[in-house]
Amino acid sequence: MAEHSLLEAVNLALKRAMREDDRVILFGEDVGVGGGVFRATQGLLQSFGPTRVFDTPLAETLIAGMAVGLAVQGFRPVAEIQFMGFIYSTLDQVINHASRLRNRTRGRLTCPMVLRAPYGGGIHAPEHHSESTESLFAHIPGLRVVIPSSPKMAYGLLLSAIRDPDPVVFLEPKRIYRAAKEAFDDDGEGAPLDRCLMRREGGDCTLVSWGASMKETLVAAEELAGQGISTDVIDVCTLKPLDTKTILDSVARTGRLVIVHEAARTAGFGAEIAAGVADAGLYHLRAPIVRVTGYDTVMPLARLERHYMPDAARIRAAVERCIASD
Amino acid sequence: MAEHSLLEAVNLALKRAMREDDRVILFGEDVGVGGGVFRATQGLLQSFGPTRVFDTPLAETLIAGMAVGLAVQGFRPVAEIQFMGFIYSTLDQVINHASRLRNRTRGRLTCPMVLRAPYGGGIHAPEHHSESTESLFAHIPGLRVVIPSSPKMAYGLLLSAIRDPDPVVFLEPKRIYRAAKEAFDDDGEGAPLDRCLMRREGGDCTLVSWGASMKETLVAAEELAGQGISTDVIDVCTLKPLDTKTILDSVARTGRLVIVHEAARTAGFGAEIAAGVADAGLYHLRAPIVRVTGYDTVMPLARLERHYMPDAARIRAAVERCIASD
Amino acid sequence: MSTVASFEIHHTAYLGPDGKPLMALPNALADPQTLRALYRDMVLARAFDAKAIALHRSGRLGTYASLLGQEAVGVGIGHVMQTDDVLLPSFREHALQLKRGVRPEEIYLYWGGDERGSAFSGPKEDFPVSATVGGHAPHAAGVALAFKLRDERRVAVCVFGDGATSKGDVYEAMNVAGLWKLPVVFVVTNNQWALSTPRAEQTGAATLAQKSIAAGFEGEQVDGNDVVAVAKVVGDAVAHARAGKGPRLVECLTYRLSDHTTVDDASRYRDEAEVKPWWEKDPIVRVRLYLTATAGWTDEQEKALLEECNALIEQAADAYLATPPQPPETMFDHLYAELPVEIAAQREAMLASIRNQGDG
Amino acid sequence: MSTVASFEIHHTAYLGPDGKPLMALPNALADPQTLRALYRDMVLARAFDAKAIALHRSGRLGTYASLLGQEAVGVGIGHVMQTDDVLLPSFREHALQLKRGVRPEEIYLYWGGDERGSAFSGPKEDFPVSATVGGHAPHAAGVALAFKLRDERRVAVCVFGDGATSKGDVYEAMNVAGLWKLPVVFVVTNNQWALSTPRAEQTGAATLAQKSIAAGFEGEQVDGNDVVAVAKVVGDAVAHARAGKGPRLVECLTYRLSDHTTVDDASRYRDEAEVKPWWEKDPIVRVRLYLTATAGWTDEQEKALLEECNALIEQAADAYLATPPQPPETMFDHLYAELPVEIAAQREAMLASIRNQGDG
Ligand SMILES: Cc1ncc(C[n+]2csc(CCOP(=O)(O)OP(=O)(O)O)c2C)c(N)n1
Ligand SMILES: Cc1ncc(C[n+]2csc(CCOP(=O)(O)OP(=O)(O)O)c2C)c(N)n1
Ligand SMILES: [Mg+2]
Ligand SMILES: [Mg+2]
Repeated sequence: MAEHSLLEAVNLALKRAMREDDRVILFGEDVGVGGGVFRATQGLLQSFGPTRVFDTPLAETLIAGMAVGLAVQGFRPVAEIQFMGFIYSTLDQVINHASRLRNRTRGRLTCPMVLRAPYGGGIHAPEHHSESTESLFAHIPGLRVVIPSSPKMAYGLLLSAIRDPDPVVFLEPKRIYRAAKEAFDDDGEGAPLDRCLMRREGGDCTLVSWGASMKETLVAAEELAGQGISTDVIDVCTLKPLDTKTILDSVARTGRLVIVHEAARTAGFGAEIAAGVADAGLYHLRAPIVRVTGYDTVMPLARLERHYMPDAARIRAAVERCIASD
Repeated sequence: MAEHSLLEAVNLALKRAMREDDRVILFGEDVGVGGGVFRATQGLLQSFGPTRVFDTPLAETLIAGMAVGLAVQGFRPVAEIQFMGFIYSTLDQVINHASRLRNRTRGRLTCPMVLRAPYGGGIHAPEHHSESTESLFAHIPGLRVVIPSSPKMAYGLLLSAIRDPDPVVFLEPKRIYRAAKEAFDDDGEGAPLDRCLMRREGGDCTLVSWGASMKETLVAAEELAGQGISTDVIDVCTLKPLDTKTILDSVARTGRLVIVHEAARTAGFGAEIAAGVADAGLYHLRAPIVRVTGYDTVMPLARLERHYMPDAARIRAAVERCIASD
Repeated sequence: MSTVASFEIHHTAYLGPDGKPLMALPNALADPQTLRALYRDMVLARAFDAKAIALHRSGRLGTYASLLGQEAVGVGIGHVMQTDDVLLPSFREHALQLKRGVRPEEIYLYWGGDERGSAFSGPKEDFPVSATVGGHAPHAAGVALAFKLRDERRVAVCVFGDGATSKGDVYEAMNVAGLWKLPVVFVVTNNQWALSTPRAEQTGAATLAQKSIAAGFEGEQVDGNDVVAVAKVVGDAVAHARAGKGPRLVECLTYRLSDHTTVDDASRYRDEAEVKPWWEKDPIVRVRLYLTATAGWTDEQEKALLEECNALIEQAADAYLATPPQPPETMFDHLYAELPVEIAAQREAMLASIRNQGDG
Repeated sequence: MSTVASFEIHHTAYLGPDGKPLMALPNALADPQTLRALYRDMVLARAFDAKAIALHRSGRLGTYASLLGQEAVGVGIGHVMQTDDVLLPSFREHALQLKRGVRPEEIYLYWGGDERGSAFSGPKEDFPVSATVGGHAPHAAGVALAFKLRDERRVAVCVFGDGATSKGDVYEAMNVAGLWKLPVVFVVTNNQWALSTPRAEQTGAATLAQKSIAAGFEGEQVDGNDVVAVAKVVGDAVAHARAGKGPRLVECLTYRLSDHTTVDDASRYRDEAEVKPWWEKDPIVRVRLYLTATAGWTDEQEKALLEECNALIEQAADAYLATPPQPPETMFDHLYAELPVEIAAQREAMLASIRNQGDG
C-alpha cells in the first residue's frame, strides 16, 4: 500500500475522479502546464489533455460563475481558487447562484460543482495568502463545506465531493499539504460528506477541530495523555452539513468541550459547534465550552503568524482549565 | 419633538453628518436624483449638490473599492449597496482592503468608511432582495457591524458610524423602515458603537435579538408577560464589537437565554452569542440556550417568506421550553 | 509612432419608425408570413405586460418589471435562436422568454413570488431570469464552453441591460468568451435607463457595443425597436457563433417606456419630454404600418389578433391565479438532492410550529 | 449600415535595443543629465532585485517577486510623477516604489514578512503594494475622485500586470474613470506572463491598451523596455489627466526575465528559447549604449555607478537585517483606532500564553 501526502492524495483523487467520469473537468489559474502553485494538479493536463484540464484568465468571479454554467450543462467542474484570500470575488456567484440554483428552479437545474482552495497559514506565505474564512461558507444554505486533515481523508472526501450532486466548497489545509504521509489504496472509495471523524478516544474532555489545527490538537491530546488526561478528539471534516450527533455523544461522555480552529474567533465555525452543544447538550456540560482559536485581528504577515495560530500549549491549557473548573 | 420612522431617521442622520462635516460624501446606485429605492437619501442631492451626493455606475465592487480610495484620502464616504443580496461583490474589497488597510500599513493609512445596505425579508421583494447575512461581516477583523432596530437608534448609530475612524458595515432592517415612528431630536448625538441596548427587563429569561426581529421579540416578550413570564430583552445593535458583558450580566440574573435572528441558523451570529455565554456564563445557565432563527434553507420568494422568519409564536414557544426545562 | 490596432462599430436599421424601409429587408425577414408572426409575438408580449401590471395593481402579482417598448428586442432574438440553444435572460426579457416557450402563467408565477415560475416546462435548459444584474454572464460562458467541449453546434445567448455593462462579471465573461471563441452571443438591451440612472451616467463609452473590443471580438449596434434589424444582426451573430467563429456583442437601442418596476415612479427622475419621442418610435406600430402598406394587413386582422392575444393572456392569468400554493415545507425540498438530517429536523420543526399556531 | 464609432491603438518606441534612436528623443528626455539619472535608477533597481534574491536564497527574506527586465517601466513612470501624486502599485513594482522614495530596507521588510514595510516614510499617501491582483484599481478611482472633488491638480497612477487586465475590478475602475474623466493613469506592465499563464491565454484582445475602449478613453502601447518611451507616453498621460482631461491606459510591453517569484520555477512552463531574445532587449543595456555613443559614458563611470548602487543596497540590506522584530502583541495594535475591550482581552491572553510557554 503506497504512502501519500495530503497534496498527493488530492492529486490522486482528482486523477481517479477524472478517469471514472469524463464529465469531470478541472480549471483555474495555473492548474494546467503550471500544475498548480502547490502542484495539486501536476500531471493532469498531460494525462487528460487541454479539454479537461485548462487554465482560465485571472478572474475569480468568472471561474466560479463559469463552473455554474458548466455544472448546469451536465459537467462536473472542479474549479480551483489559487488561495483562499482570493476566493471572496466568488462569493456572489457561490451565494446567489451555485448554492441556490436547484432551489430557485425547484430542481429543474442543478449545480454539481466543486470549488477547491488551499487555505490557512503557517507556510510564511505573502500577504493575503494565509486566510481561514471557512465559516463564511458554512453559513450559506445549499452548500457543502469540506475540510480534510489527513491524506486518506483528503482522497475520500474529494472523491465524494466531486461525485456529489450539489455544490461543495473543498478547503485544503496547505500547511499540512506535505506534513505527513499516510498509506492507503487508490481504490476510488469515497468518504461520507456528513460525518465527523473520531480521531482519538478518551473520557475526560472532548477536543474538536478540523484542517491543519488537527495536528496541534492531536499533539496536545498526546501530551495530555501523558499527564493522565484522556480526550476524545473529533475531526469535523464536514462543517456543512454538520454531524452534531457525534459531537453530542462525545460530550455526553466527557462533559467537557474544547474547540480549536485557526480562523478568527468571533463568528468562526467553532461558535456554531459550541451553540449546538449549549442547546442539545447543555445538561451534559460540567465545564465551560472553551474555544482556542485565531485572534480577532488580521492574520499577521509571516514573521508573527505562528503567534496567531493555536498551538499545542494553548490547547493543553484550555483543556486543563476545563478539567480544573469543576 | 418630531416623530420619525427608521427610514426618516437614516435620512436625518445622513443630512446631519453631511452638514457637520463636509468630508462626508454619499454615493451608490440611484442615491442621487432617485433618492434611493427606499428614499433613504431623498433630498440630499438637492441639499448638498452633485459633488457630495452622486450615483455610481452599476458596479458593487467599484462602489466599495472607490470608498476605500476616498477614505484613505481623507473623505468620509458613505456608500450604499442597494440591497444586501448584492453586497457579496464587495466582500473582496471589504475583507482584503477596507478592514485591514490600517493594520497593513501600521496606521499610516486608514479607512473611515460606511457601507450601508437595507437587509432582511418581509416586504415581498423579488428574488435576492431579502437576505440577512450579517454574520459574514461579523467574522471579519477590523470591521464594525451595526444594525439598528428603532428610529432613534438608527439616527444615533449612523451618526457614530460615519464619525468612526474605521470601516463600518451599517445594515438597515428594511421591513421596519416605516413600521413605527419614534420621537427624538435631531441633536446630532451619536450612540455608542460597542454597547447592547436593554429594551426590556425581567427576571425569567434573557431574549436577545437585533434588527427587524426585535419587533417579534418584543411582541413575544409582551405576550409572555401576560402569561407571567418576565424577560430581559437585549438589542444587539452592535454585532461587532460585541458587548458580551450586557448579555452575560443578564443571563447571570435569568439563567436562561433565547436568541432570535432572521438569518439562517448555522453559523449565524446567534451562534457567537451562544458560544460566548456557554464559556463565560455556563454556570449561570439553568436551561439550554435556544436559537429561534431563519431555517438553513434559501430565503423563499415572497409567498412563503413569512414561514421562514421567526414569529412571536416561535419565540414564545422557545422561552416556554426554556422555562419548562429545569 | 505606429498604429497597431483599429476598430469600427456599425449601426444597423431596416424599418423606420414610420414603417418605411430604410433599405431592402433581408430575404429571410422580408416574407410577410414571418413578419406577421413577429408582429403577433410583439403584440402578445405587450398584452402579457399590460396584464401583469393590472394583476399587480389589483394586488395579485408582486413587484414586476415591465418590458413596454422593448418588445422587438426579445422577439427578434427569440426568432433567431434554435430550440436547443440556451437562453440566459435578465429579469425584463419576458417577450423573449415567451418566444422561447415559457408559458405566460409560469412567468406570472415567478413574479407572484413562487419559485415554481422558474421550473418552467418549455425550454428545459434555459436559465431562470437573473435578478442579479450581470450575474448570469459568467454562466453563459460556462454553458457555451460546455457546447464547445461537447462539440455541439449550439449557442448560448445572454441578454442584459445597459446597466449590466458596468459590472465586472460581464466583462470577465466576455473576455473569456473572446479568448476561447466560445459559441455565445451577448445582447445588451440598452433601454437607456438603469433604474434611475441614465445610460450617459453608466459609462463614458460612445457605444455599449464597443465593450466587446476589450474582450477581443466584434460589437454591433442596432435599432432595438426594429425587430427586423434585431433579428438580422443577432441572427448573424448566432450563426457566426454556431459556426465556431466566436462570440459577438449586439447592442440594441431601445427605450424603457415604463417605470423601472411596478414599485418605481420614473416621473421622479425622468423627464416626460424625453419619453414622448420614443413613443413615436414604437416597435409595434412600425411593423403594423409596414404590413398594412406592403402586405394588406387589415383592421379586421388587427382586431382579431388583439382579441386572440388578450384571450390567451386572460387564460394564462386565470391559470396563474388558479395555481394552488406551495406548502410551506416545500422551501426545504429542493435545497439538496437529499436533505441532510439536521435540516430535515428543521423542516419538521417548521411543520410543528405551523400546526401549533393552527391550534391556538 | 453606418459607422458610429472608430478607434486606433498606437505604439511608441524611441530607443532601439541596440541603443540607436528610432526617432528623435523628446526634448525633455534628450538631455544626458536626465537619461543618466534614469539609467542610474534602473541600475539601482536591478541591484536591489539581485540582493533580494540573494537574501531569499540565504533564508533571510520571504517569497519575493523579481522585477528583472522590467526596470524601465517603473523608472519611467516614477520619472513623470510628481511628489504629491499618488501611486497604487502592484506587488512587482519595486523599481517604481524606490523611485517614489520608498527606502529599499522598507521594501525588504515587507517581503520579509513584516507589516512595517508598508508603513514607509517616503511617499506618505502612496498605497502599499496590492497583493490582490487588480484589487487596487478601484482604490485608484477613489483617490482620483478625491483629487477631483478637492479640485487638486494631482494624479493617481495605478500600475498592474497583464493578468490583472482580466479582473472585473480593473474594468469597473476604468469604466468609472472614463465616465467621470478622473485624473488617473492606468499602466499595464505587460511582462507577457501571469505566473504560468502567457499573455496569449489571458485575453483574445490584440492589445491590452484597447481595454480602455470599453471604458471610453484612449489606450496607448509603448516599448516597456525603452525608458524614454515609457516616460514620454506615461508622462503625456499624466499631464493629460492633470489637466482634467481624463484617464488614459498605457500598456508597456516588457518581459519577466525571472521566475514568477522566488518559490516559482518558470522552466516548468516556459521555454528558454522564448526568454533569450528578451535578454537582447535589455532595458538597461540600450541606455548604456546610447549614453556611451552620445554622451561619452565611460567604463570608469559605469564601474563607479555599479559600486555606488551596490554599496547603497548593501547598506539597505544591513538596515533591514538589523531591524528589531515587532513584538507579537503588535498584531493587535493597528486593527482599530481604539482596540475594543473584547479584543484587548485577547491581546492579554496572547501575552499570557507566551509568558507561560517562556516559563515551561
Ligand atoms: C448586482 C446588482 N446590483 C443592483 C441591483 C438592483 N437593480 C435591479 S435592476 C437595476 C437596474 C438595471 O439596469 P439595466 O441593467 O439597464 O436593466 P434594466 O432594468 O434597464 O432592464 C438595479 C440597479 C441588482 N438587481 N443586481
Ligand atoms: C485576485 C488574485 N488572484 C490570484 C492571485 C495569485 N497570483 C499572484 S500573482 C499572479 C499573476 C499575476 O500576473 P500579472 O497580473 O501579469 O502580474 P505579474 O505577476 O506578471 O507582475 C497570480 C495569479 C492574486 N494574488 N490575486
Ligand atoms: Mg436599462
Ligand atoms: Mg504579467
